[in-house]
Amino acid sequence: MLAFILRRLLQAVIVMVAVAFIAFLLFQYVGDPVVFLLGQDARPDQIRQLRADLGLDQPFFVQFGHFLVNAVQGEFGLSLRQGAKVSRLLAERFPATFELALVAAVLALAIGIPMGVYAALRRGTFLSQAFMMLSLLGVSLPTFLIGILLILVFAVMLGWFPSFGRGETMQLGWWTTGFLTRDGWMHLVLPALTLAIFQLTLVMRLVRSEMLEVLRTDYIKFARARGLSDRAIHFGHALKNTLVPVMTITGLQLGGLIAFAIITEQVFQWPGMGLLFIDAVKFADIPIMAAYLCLISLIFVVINLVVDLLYLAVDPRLRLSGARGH
Amino acid sequence: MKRTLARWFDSDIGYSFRTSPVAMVAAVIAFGCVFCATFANWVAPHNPFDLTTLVLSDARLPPAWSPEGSARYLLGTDDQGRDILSVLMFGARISLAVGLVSVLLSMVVGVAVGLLAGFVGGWVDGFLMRLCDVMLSFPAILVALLIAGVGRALFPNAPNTVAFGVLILSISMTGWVQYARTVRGSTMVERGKEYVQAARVTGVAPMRIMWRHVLPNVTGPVLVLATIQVATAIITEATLSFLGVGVPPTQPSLGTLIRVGSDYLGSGEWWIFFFPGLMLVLVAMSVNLLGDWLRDALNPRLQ
Amino acid sequence: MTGAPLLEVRDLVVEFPGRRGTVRALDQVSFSIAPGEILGVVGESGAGKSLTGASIIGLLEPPGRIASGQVLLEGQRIDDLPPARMRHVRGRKIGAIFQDPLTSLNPLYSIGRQLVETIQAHLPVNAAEARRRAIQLLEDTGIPAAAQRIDHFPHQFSGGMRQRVVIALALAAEPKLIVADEPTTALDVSIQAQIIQLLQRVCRDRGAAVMLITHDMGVIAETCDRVAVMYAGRIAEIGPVHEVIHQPAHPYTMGLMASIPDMDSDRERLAQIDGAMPRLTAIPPGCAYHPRCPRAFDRCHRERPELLQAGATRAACWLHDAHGGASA
Amino acid sequence: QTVRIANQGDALSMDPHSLNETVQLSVTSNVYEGLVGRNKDLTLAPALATSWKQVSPTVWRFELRKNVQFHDGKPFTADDVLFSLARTQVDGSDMKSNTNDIKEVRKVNDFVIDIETKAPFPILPEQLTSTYIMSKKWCEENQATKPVDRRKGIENAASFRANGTGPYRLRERQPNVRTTFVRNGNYWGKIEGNVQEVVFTPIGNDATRVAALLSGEIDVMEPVPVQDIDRVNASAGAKALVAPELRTIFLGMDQKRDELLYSSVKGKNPFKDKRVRQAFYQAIDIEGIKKTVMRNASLPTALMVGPGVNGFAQDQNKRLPYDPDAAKKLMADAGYPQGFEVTMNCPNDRYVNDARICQAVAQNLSRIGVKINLAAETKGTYFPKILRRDTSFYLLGWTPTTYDAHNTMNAIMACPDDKGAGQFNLGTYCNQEFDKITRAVQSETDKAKRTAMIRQAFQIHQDDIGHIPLHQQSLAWGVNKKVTVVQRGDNYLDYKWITVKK
Amino acid sequence: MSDTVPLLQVRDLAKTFDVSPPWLNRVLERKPRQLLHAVDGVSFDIERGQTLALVGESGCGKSTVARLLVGLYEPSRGDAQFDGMPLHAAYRGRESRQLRRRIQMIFQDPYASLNPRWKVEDIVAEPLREHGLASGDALRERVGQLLQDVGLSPADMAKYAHQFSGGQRQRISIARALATHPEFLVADEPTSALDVSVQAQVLNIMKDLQRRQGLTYLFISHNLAVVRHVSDQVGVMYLGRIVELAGKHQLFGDPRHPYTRMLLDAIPKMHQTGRARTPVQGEVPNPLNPPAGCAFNPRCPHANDRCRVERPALLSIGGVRVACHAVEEGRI
Ligand SMILES: Nc1ncnc2c1ncn2[C@@H]1O[C@H](COP(=O)(O)OP(=O)(O)OP(=O)(O)O)[C@@H](O)[C@H]1O
Ligand SMILES: Nc1ncnc2c1ncn2[C@@H]1O[C@H](COP(=O)(O)OP(=O)(O)OP(=O)(O)O)[C@@H](O)[C@H]1O
Ligand SMILES: [Mg+2]
Ligand SMILES: [Mg+2]
Repeated sequence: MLAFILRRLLQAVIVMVAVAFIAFLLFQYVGDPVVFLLGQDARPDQIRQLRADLGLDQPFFVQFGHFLVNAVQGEFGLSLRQGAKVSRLLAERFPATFELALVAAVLALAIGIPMGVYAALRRGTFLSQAFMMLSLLGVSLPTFLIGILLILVFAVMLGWFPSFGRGETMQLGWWTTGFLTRDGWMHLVLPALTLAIFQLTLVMRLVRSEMLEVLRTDYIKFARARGLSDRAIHFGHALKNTLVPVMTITGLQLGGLIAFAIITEQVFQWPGMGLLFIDAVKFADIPIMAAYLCLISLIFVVINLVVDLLYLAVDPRLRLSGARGH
Repeated sequence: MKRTLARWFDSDIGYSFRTSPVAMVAAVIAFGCVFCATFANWVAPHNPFDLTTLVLSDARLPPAWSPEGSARYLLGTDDQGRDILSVLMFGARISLAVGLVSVLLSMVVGVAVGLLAGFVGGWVDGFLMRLCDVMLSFPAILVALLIAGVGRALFPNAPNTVAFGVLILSISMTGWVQYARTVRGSTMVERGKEYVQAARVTGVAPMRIMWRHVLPNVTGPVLVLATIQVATAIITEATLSFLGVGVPPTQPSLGTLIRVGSDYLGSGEWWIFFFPGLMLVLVAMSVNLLGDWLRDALNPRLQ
Repeated sequence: MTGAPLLEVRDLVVEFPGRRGTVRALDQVSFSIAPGEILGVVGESGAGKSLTGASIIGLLEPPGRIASGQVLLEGQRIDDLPPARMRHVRGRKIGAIFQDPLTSLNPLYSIGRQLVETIQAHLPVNAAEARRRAIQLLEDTGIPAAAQRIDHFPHQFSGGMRQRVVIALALAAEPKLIVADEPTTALDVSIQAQIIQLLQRVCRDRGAAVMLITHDMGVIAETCDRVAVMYAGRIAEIGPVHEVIHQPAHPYTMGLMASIPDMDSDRERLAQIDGAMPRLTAIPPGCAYHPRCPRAFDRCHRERPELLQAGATRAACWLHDAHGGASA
Repeated sequence: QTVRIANQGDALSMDPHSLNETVQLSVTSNVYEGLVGRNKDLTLAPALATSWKQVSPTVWRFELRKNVQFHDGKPFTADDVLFSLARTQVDGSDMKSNTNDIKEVRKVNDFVIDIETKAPFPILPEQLTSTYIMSKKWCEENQATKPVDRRKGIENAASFRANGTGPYRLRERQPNVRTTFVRNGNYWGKIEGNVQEVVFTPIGNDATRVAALLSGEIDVMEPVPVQDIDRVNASAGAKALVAPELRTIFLGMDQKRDELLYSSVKGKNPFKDKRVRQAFYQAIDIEGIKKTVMRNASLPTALMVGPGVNGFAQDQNKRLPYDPDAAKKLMADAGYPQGFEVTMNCPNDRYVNDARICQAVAQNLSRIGVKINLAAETKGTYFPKILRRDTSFYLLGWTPTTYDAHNTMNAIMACPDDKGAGQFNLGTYCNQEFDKITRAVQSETDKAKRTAMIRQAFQIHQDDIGHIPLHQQSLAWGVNKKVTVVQRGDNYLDYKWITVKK
Repeated sequence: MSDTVPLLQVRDLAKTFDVSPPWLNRVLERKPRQLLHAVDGVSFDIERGQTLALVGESGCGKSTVARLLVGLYEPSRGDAQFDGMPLHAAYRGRESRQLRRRIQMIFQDPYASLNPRWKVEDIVAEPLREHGLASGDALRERVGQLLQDVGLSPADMAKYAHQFSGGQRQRISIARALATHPEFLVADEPTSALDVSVQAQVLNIMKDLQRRQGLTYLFISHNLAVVRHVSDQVGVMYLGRIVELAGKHQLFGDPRHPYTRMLLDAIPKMHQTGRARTPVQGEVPNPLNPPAGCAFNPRCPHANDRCRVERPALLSIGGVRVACHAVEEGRI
């Protein structure tokens, strides 16, 4: 088991280094920070000087080495545009995105799983058909469309919820939270909903199809043959087995939530990392983009690690044999 | 042709198709969209990509049935005076083309990688799957943004059409992973089957086995994935257009149209937004439905 | 066998509505099992053995359905029970064992949990008592150190052990009837005999009747009291095991018996039945076996034979029709 | 009273010297002040200097205001001015161009300074309006003596905190989320408005910003997308303030290369032919663009500067008539009866409806056979590209920061040289006579003579059709009806002039 | 017949699988490298036109032997001579194609061994195409002929595998195996997935073919009754080794090795209804951790101390080759 965790960690490190490399590689080619820093009226010698100062004249791998060493320390330099430490900018923005993604994830799971279970167990009923149709709509509607429509209806026409921003936040150390005020929650509703809808439908469809698979297995049939109650079969046996594969996929999806937040944040002016990233892309703010990418993959890796550990907790087959599952 | 069609209609899939009204409706819608898109040049009342035919003063006319509407423009016009109905067809053509081509591309790459990983195994498999992990940690939108950015930076002078290439590439970049994983899984299963061993005993070369034996047997899940991904790709393209890294504005896709339209949502010109949105949802939904149906139809356990 | 039958199946018809009309997978199957009796069911793959078992425990997979006929347990109809009531029959009155012990157990729960759960679903006992019983059951089925192994998970057992656990589970609520659907096919040759013996022993000890579905005539021969031979969804012959094996009355049974390689005699060629069992969608009129039957005559093409008394057994064959039989 | 303000973007830093950009300067102008300020009508107003005069052609003397305190209570003196002007010249400062012409700053006494320019420089006071004064002591105490230098990777207190002399002090700063200001009780001047607290929020998405205004979540916002002006005006609680901006939008053409980079014409450059440029000019239906694209929120122009800029002359502001037929003929005369194909570069998020203008232009030009390949892209990639002069046909907008025509002439219209002239003359329009006048205007101190020279230069440029001016776009601010603001033509928002009705 | 050289001579053939946990686990959990001796030194001969059957419990290495012989695995040790040439060198060398033509295999599962996407015609023709033995009309004709040989009709060519019953499918795979006119056929449990009635059909065909074409079989099964029916020689395998190798009549008439006896006892006797047989006692040992000495000793009623330490060699005793101390010592 230790070996299992270690191996996952090792893989995580490899993934991270690869991501860092890609990030670094890509940003070598996006825009030219020198032009941006010096403005348009730079003379060639100034440009050369700045290149030297920034270390942009060094061999590729030396640059990458520096990048890695700094990245490990969370150090991505200063934002080219904002002149502030990237790590601080991200740290400021992280709570907003995290809280948004968290609420969206909880929404997606808390609504998606029961809906999926229902749709699987009551296949063919009107309600489950309706769920399926809705879920289709959910995957067919682009997120930004949902966001715009929600604002139009609930903020402008009905005036129930605010249309932008995080509202009042409280400071807990370096963490700002909107969870402690009513205003914060009100502001969270529309963006979280927007972000959750797509994931929700995915979770629902996934749970449904996995559940249907599990319901066809021999051990469910055998459980029926033993005369267990439907409750015990569906929620004791089937659901737990369903959740094993669902876990992996939702894990991946949750990582995706953070990235999908780009669009939601854009629409709702949610002061999170996604908004920062989009701005950074517009202005070729390389350090921010690099740091964002690395952070995203770190989150992804962490989530995956957690999912793996959950696996260990849920599936006894992995616990003892440790190594490869079957 | 007629016979193969008849045979298809008679086959299991054909049967499950005939008995699924949802699939039929979806197919009709999808086919309608594809038809209008493909033959937009002939079907559409105007050619919105031909700037000479546009009349700026006709901009933002409401649909024909409203009082200010003009009969010339059934669904009204957009902010450049383009006929919405025509631009829908042309836009759908771009969206569909981007969707189809990018799915095709990711399919080819993904299937090749998946086959290789599944069939060869060992460190090749390990390496390719780690690669997939890396790709997975970049969500599609993100990669698309990056590639779009890089593409523009690398080829700043490329003609407009390169934007399509960039879009397609960026959507494919994340798309292939799913194929690779699915195909790898199926390949590992197929590889162990006795018919593959029989071919090996006969002395058939591994590549040939992969190509002739294994590949046809993993097409089912690939097909299902593909349909669903077409929808995803169309939506991704729309989202990218929304974020401002889509196709050129003179040749708008559905996504570009929606983004443009959303600017006018508040000012009462709802039709600029509504019809493209409806079309996008219709296309995505019908393709999704087809994919769902195909998944069930190809699942032997559900037959 | 005298006395009221424990299980009685009357004219059972199972249908699958399908694309080319409805498939009749079981056609007028009737038999009964007395308390404590072991009935073997043999027949070619696809003959409908498993379906019969599944209909009895009410676990036909949709869209399969019982189209007509009755299943009676201790004189009560159980085929039309509402699901909630049927649940109390399953496990409590009828236990089931499936072919593959590997997939019959939920991999995520310890066997103890699965046993306790089953016991508590049917018997009014507390958790401690249920666990005690569970350990007892495992011991009865020959699992060494049951008290320790009860908290192990299925994957920690070997195939034979798992099948023992499955048997323990089937017996957990002391059912009167066990439906065992190919309980040993997935197991090793040398374990097979152990499992069959175990099944035989525990059922005898507890007075449970068994419906044993298998391909293995040898197992049937040494275990069963009576045997039913199925062909294309119908019972071809049913009767005491010795008679069915040694004086089969139905040509199909004869062919079947003859095609089994014999340990004691040397033959260059095995007797074989030419052709294949018809698909359920294309069952010929009359006797389903007539296209392959060397002794078929006119009537076999036209009329479907009932089960007719043929010596000690009953066979669905016109050869045994007292009136107007053939000259054969 | 609290007023909530929303803008498309945020001030990127609170450091007044770190970025030469309207939003940042507008926001920081409420905290910091320059020597010279502006009145509501954009005329010069005394600020930290009470008076100034040219003591010699190259020397200006500024009398400084006494009894002024920075927000932290420290008194304001000549040392602060010397320090601040020097600070604009160091690495990391983006305001170098404003003080480039200064040769030396001398302290005469604590409240008098002399500024010597490298050459006669008549518009120095104008040039100094957005060069804000910081406290020398405060900067030293906070290690902020230089604007943050991105190369060193060290942050700077001045980016997040502010200590100026202005009417409002910075209370809280969350970049891109919210910045709050409170009224400065010790302000030396009068604060006309009644606002106690200002909450500034950036909202990037147009629709969201409008929605927030309409739902009453914000009081003032900028800009209102032109298509939403009517809706804002129609709403119960808000109205749109529309006024012409100083920015002029125009088209530029590559007139230097012998063959265009992106065109179907090979071996020659059609834009070198004035007839082609004129044909383009006359093919553009500027009124149509005004009506449909700009929804009337624009002012078609024939000049490269707009009203309010020194040098603008209304009688000179006459466009060539829109005349597609004449244009066609001109094209035919020039040898392109069938037109040709050319790529047009265009930003899509910089100016009001920029990409749409380009599309409309493309549409217009298609009437005379010119096929435009439109490359519309985000400003982040657009500007680097056209600044490399990697374009054949482009759209640009320009606001003379000094409110003086010379700025535009020098940056946009003069032939590029290595001293910074023609830096944004991306199509390299060159006319030696024009250049000569431009150089003369720079150091001409006589007002009337100077105006005449500008007029002459503009005439030359108009005759050459060096660029195709389109229009001045309008500023459109959305404000709650309870709020009155002063809308400056340069798009600055002064909190001190905001009044909120109870 | 017996004075000619046997077609196949297997000498000390062995196959070891490395089933160690990954390196990291080994290091952390201090687990040693684990080797699984699936086949551990097996020797036998098969004469032309004869059938050797291998029997034994699941996992004893029967299939591994088969796969070694058809070249799906490389042997870890030992080799086989096929018609005088060293088999594995040949598989690697230039004779490989030739060899693959002469040696073919019939698989256990008739459902998995035919590619579901291919028509029967293509399935049967594949070896012919691969070896360039026929093309065009000749190919079709040959395929038709092959199908006829196995009791199917040439009209079946256009069908897909799923349109056939299990027995018919197994015939198709036999037809495929026969396509190249092989001399040696390895049949790995060819009927264990089939019903008795269908099994009879398949076994009959195999026998007929052997008679007509002089085929040599290696027949693998765990069903002793079937083995008795088809084979000439029988090898009993236990945990990777052959424990007894004898002519069929000898083996069934007078089994020497205790394991063989146990297996024979375990066969249900059709003709003694209602009589319990004596099942083999004990569990199958873990092949990863085989018992020391004679692998069978934990289940053997005759085991003594020697059996627990010393591994018995396969010795000729009374015309039979047996690996058992007890037999050698005359205890049984
Ligand atoms: N869902 C279904 N739809 C249609 N036909 C079915 C379905 N399930 C089973 N059948 C048919 O019912 C028949 C009887 O199946 P059953 O499983 O009872 O056979 P069996 O005798 O148990 O065979 P085996 O020995 O292979 O287990 C089969 O021919 C099968 O084709
Ligand atoms: N590729 C492999 N890698 C690792 N171990 C293997 C491999 N193939 C077979 N084994 C192991 O080798 C041993 C012998 O396997 P083999 O398949 O030859 O047995 P068998 O006698 O054919 O059994 P069965 O009757 O179940 O087919 C088994 O313990 C098996 O687990
Ligand atoms: Mg069955
Ligand atoms: Mg095997």
